[in-house]
Amino acid sequence: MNKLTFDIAHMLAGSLVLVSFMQLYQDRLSSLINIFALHALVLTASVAWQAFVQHAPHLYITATIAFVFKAVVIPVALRRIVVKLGIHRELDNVVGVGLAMLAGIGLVALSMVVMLRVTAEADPLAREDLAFALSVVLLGLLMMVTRRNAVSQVIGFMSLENGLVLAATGAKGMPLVVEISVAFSVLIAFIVIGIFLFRIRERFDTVDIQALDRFRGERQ
Amino acid sequence: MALIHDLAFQGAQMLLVLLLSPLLTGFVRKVKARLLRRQGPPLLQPYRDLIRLMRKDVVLADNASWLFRVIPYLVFAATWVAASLVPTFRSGLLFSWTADLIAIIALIGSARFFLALAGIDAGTSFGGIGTSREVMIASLAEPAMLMIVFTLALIAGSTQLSTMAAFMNSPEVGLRVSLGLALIALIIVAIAENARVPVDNPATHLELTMVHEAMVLEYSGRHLALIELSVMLKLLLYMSLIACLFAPWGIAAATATPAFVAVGVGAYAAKLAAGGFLLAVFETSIAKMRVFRVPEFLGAALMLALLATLLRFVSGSF
Amino acid sequence: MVVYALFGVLALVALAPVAIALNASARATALVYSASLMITLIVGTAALLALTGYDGAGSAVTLPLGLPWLGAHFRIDALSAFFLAVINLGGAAASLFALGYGRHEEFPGRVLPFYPVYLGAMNLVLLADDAFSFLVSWEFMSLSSWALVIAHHRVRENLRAGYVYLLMAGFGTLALLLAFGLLAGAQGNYAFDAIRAAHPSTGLAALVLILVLIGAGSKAGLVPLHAWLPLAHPAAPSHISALMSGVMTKVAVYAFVRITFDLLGPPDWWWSLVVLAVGGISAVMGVLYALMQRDVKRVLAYSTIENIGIIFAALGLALAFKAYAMHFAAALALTAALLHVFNHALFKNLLFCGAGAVLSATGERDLEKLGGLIHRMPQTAFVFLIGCTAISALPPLNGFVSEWLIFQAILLSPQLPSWGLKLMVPAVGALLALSAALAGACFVRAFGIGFLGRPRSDEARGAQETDTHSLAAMYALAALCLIAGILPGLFIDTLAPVAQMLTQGRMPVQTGVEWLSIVPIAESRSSYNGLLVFVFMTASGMIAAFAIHRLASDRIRRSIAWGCGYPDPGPLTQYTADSLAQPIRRVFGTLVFSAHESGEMPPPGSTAPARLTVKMRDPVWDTLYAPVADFITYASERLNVLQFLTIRRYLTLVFMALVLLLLVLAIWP
Amino acid sequence: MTAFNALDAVLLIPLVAAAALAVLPGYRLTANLNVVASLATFLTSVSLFLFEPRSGDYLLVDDLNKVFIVLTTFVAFTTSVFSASYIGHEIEIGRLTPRSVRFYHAMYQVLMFAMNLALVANNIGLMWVAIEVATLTTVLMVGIYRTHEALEAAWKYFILGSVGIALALFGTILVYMAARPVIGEGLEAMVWTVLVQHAAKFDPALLNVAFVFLLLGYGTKVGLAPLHAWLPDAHAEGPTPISAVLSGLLLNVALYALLRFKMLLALNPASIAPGPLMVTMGLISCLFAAFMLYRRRDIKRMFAYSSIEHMGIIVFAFGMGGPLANFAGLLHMTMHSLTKSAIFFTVGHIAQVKGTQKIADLGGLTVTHPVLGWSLVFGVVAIAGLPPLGIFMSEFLVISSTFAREPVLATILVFGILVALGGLFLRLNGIAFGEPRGPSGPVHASYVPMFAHFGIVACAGIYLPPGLVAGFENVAKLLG
Repeated sequence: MNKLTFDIAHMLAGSLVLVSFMQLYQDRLSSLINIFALHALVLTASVAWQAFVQHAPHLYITATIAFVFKAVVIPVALRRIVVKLGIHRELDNVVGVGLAMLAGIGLVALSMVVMLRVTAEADPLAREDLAFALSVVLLGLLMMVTRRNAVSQVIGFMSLENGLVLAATGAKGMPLVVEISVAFSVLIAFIVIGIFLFRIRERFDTVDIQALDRFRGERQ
Repeated sequence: MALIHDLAFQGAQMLLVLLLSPLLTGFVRKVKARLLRRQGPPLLQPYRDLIRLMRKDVVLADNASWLFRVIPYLVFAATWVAASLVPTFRSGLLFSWTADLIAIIALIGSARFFLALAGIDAGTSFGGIGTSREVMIASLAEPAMLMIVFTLALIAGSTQLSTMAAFMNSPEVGLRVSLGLALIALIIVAIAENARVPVDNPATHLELTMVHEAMVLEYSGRHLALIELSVMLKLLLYMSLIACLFAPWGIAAATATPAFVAVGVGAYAAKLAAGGFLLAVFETSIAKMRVFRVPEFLGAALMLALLATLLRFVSGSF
Repeated sequence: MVVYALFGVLALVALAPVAIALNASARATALVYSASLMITLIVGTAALLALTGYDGAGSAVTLPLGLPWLGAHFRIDALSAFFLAVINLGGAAASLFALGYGRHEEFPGRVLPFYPVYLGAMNLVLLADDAFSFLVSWEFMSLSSWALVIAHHRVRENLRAGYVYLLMAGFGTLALLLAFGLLAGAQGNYAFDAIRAAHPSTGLAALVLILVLIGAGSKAGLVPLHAWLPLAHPAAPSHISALMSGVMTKVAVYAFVRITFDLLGPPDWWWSLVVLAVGGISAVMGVLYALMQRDVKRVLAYSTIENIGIIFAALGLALAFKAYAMHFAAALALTAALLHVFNHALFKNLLFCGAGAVLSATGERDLEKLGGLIHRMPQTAFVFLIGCTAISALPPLNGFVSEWLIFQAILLSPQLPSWGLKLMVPAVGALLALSAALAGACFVRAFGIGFLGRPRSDEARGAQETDTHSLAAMYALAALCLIAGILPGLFIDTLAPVAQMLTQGRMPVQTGVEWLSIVPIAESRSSYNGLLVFVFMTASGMIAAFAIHRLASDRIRRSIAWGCGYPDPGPLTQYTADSLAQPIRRVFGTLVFSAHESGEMPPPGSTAPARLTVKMRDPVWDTLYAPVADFITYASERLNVLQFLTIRRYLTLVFMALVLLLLVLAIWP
Repeated sequence: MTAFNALDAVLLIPLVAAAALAVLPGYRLTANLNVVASLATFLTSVSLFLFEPRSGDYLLVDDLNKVFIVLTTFVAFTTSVFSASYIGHEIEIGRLTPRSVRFYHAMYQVLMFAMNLALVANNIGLMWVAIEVATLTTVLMVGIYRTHEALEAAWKYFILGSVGIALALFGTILVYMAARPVIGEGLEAMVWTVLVQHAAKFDPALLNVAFVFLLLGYGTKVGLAPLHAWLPDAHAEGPTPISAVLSGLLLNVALYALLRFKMLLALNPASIAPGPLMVTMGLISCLFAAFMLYRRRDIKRMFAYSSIEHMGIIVFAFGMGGPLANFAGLLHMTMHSLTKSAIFFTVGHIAQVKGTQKIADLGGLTVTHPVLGWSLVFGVVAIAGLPPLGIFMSEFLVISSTFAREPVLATILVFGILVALGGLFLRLNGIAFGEPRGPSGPVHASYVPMFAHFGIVACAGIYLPPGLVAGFENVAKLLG
């Protein structure tokens, strides 16, 4: 294991966590979308680096998908939604940024603790990668939980998924990675379409999930 | 031969209690009257009353059912059977094993059960008042009585009256705390059961204060005579019971010679007289209670009897 | 033998589809009830034969049903044969009664299919010889009776009764299930033979006992698990009430006896303490409740609780004796208990049938609206009176015999060495004595207000005597009450194999005793002869009647009742059920039910009626059931918030769960 | 037909049928085709028992999944029969358009395909993909009525489902990571049969983390509290056949996945015991759902909560482990599938006849519609675990076998079951008995599937065929 390759992979994964943190403290939708594009870019770099390190050309496909789809198409689409709905300036944190950051730090610590218990047999690159991936996943989930707006929730979900891709590509020789990333892209497309033109817009005036609550079953 | 002999004694006992009971009632009345410085009716007045009543027409309430007409006979039969099974002057009655003390209590209970029904049958409120109070009194008196029976049965090792009387007569008994408690309880129960002052007043005819008389208010003629006779029998029964359990002196054994039997008869008469006298004295010296004081009075009996039983359970020496 | 019984059960169950197919026509009513009558009679007789000819082994069969690796075990031994006889006798009587009564049924379609199934299920409980078959039949019995309880489902109270019943039945079944779980162990040796062979440890056995007491006790109606019983028993059609009260509670007694005496191995002395206490309290509470009721069927239902209490008290005594290896005394107490089981089945069936006859004649169950029925329904009144006398434990009827035996057993108990029992037994004796006396009061009230006096409503005024089938059933039961009362020795001897099997002891043979007396221990100690008491009473009553009629007077005049000078008041001035119980309510009710009377007197000169209000609280319901119901309401209301969260909050739940689990991992050693 | 073909056919028939249904017009034709395809799949799956099929790197047939496959295809078949008449009525009253019905039928077969694939997959990745496809398909079907409530339910299902998907994937990746050092890189490290052989040597800590993610990911699909939120609404707002399929099948499929991973963990002695986690979640679900039953106003939502409760019991049973409890869990799962889907058939008929699924508007059903009313009573009796029906047997085994080992846990479970019994019957009283409410028109639907299920459930309560028992016992041993 080359020291440099390890360091670069480590650095890329670590910066993905960092970008996740950046996402956490964005309180405006438009800037959040920008940061997410950055998130996707870092992921692309990371995946590409893994493809290079592992000599796994199919991972380049994943990297391409991540770049084209997540760093370009989705942010553009989301920006259009946000502008169209006129909510690009809206603040939608449920808890304060400080609190969210604190929670995020806690989560990262948790994922480190959990992953460092993994015995030394596992290869260190993968281990570190996994800890970072877990952090990204947890931070994405935290984001989904602390945001009220559907767009930011989607972004949370996508960064969660970025964490998954990071983990999958970090797992050396894992089959089906490309398929999985495709499947997830489709999933996200569904969600975005759902918000954008499918039923949510058709039926609800705002994409704020609270508006949906009016139609929860059983409440007369 | 022995069977005929025993049968004769059993028959004698049955007749004796039947014939003696009005006399006892008459005696008590007489003593009471004398204590109040009245002349009082003659001793034989109860007999006359009964005969006169029997000859009279029965006047039935419009609503009285067939049960109302059957009940006097049932009550009389149950009381009589019970009374004839309590040893009076000679133990070892032929049919003494027919019913032990528990069964005798239950027979009296049967009589009361039917009498209480009779109180409701005519459909007046006075019968109801009697019944309702009677069942309340019974609901406390009966368990108290059963507890007394338990105590005595545990001391004597039997519920068979003959055996119990024989045991009580033996030197083994001695003075026991539990016996004393049981005696007091038994007296209280006997007073309540026989509708005597202070629980009830057999002489009253003020409807709101009476219990037993209210139940039988609608009875007349021969029915009333039977009821009255049953009441007298019951008084005799309780006196005999107390005598047989707590003063068993002089009761002739089953194998006794005629002389001993004669002594037994004499002793029995004396005991009845003493009992009647004491009852009369007690009744004249105390006032009738309010109805709702009665439960406390009877509750005391129940507690005493329960205490006696508990003592017996805990140790044989009490 | 057991195979025939199973065929009987099968035939009963097969009647259900027939009833459905016949679509509840009049023909179906006749067919179902007469077929049930025949089958129960046959099975009951067979069981009786099996009991009298019991050879110590019984007959068993294993069918490839139920739990696959276990099969369904069925067996008849002395105990189950006795209970089979009791249950089928009760079933036969109820079926005969229903041949007449069932014709008035408004919704036969909701009764006929379930009735034979219910009978079959009860039989099956007694036949079962492994835990699974037992519980299946047990709960199936509850289920079929539940369907019968809610037969008249449009009455809200019935639905509620059925609901409470089903819940309590489920509760009891689960308690029994846990008990069997303990007995069978983790390996699942569910066959009774295996359970018998494995001796559980003391602590385990104690837990089993408590669970069984809860499981069987809730079905039997022991206080404080009785709450469902007075609701459910009266709600069903009367012949079903008779079965539920008279028969199904006996199945519960069977379950208790089977497990504690047979399966659980040698008892500890303190078990009896629990059973005795519960039994004594049930006896007194049951009858006190009964005294406060107006609905005649509820009176009867509460009285069932009393009698079950008596039975359990006797069983407790038997356990105590058994624990100290006093085999003879244990046999006496057990025989007393089982005899009371039989007796109660007889008179409770009889009384419920009587109540049913009254209900179908007047449409009323409320005592305050009855009265004077003895004139319109003399025969029903007669048999009902016999039932009342029997249940009040009055000689010479059967109720007295079993209570007498119980008292005899109590008198043997000072020999018990343990101090706890020395204090408990007399206390329970006092409770039983109290309950016996109160039962007398209760049935004076039930019969007196219902049948005597003057009618309190037009319905009661227009009542008609009930039909011949119903009367035949009631007369048969009344006759049995009398026979069991005057020839108890016969029945005691029949019970000997059961006592032998469960206590390794037996009572002396009674059939050889002179004059057909019963002598439980020794003649010098105690004896009772119901036959002679009966003969003496009849003879002296007849002689008195004859003598007086011949020698004195036999004339009768009718006149208006003496009203103490007031002109003939209406029937409403009669004593009512409530007022009759008022002294007892004052004495006991203030303590037990926090009964509170408040009078409202109009001012002088006003013509407004005075009003007396009585408030009573049910202590058991208030302290035990209401809090549970409140807790469930509260908890469900609180948790219900979770139905209305936003998606984000649901995600938060997922997130929290994830973090929590990861934390667990992080601190996992 | 050779065995291998049978295995393929189980997957191919639904796939081909889905394609055909997507293009064919006319709801009668498509409905019938749907039935025929489901029947064919079912028959094929039965033939799996007759011929021992060969397992490959991607597909696998063993004792465990045979049980699941047959159950799934059977319920899918009966549901398709029910669905044929149900959907017809929905078109008549205009709740569905012919177009959406075509979509519905195609999706139905896609769902069948996905579930079958999840069950026969010999590859944890493939299994994951299949379960996700099944989830997405049902999302679309839940929202098919396009009412506010239906869309909301579908959306909720979609979002929560997606998160579940993601978590499950992470778990799957971790399992691969754990397996790779032992088995080596590549496909091999995701193949069940290989994983099981080497499970003892995997890194336990990694397996632990993996299991947590899998438990939450697939647990969301199973409907375990507190991950259950999508379940009641999805059941209540979707078409009733889908409610039946969801409760009867999809939950099972997710459970199947969970069981597979549990087996893996059980083989690795150094990893945490999966039992306690499953037991805890099972108990929480059971208790929580039991309390939730009390305040339900919608009949389908009520039975959805009852599904959560039963899933809790099943997970509890598997978590306890041991041959008896595992057997009980399998039996309970089978019986629950059959019973619950039959209840949904009944409820579907009821809702169509009465025009409402609000409990308050239903009443006296045994008077107006005796067959439906008593069927519902039967169903509730069965689902409440009363004898002599199938669920009683499994509850008997679960409780009696665990009480001796873990008295406190068993007591909690018993409490939950009792509370649930109370809740179910409280509502049943109002629906089936009392004064009749609502219209009393005739029922235009086939009772056959309902009766078939109830018949099986009734028989199973007192008699289980030895073949089935032997199969279950084998599987129970496998599950450890």
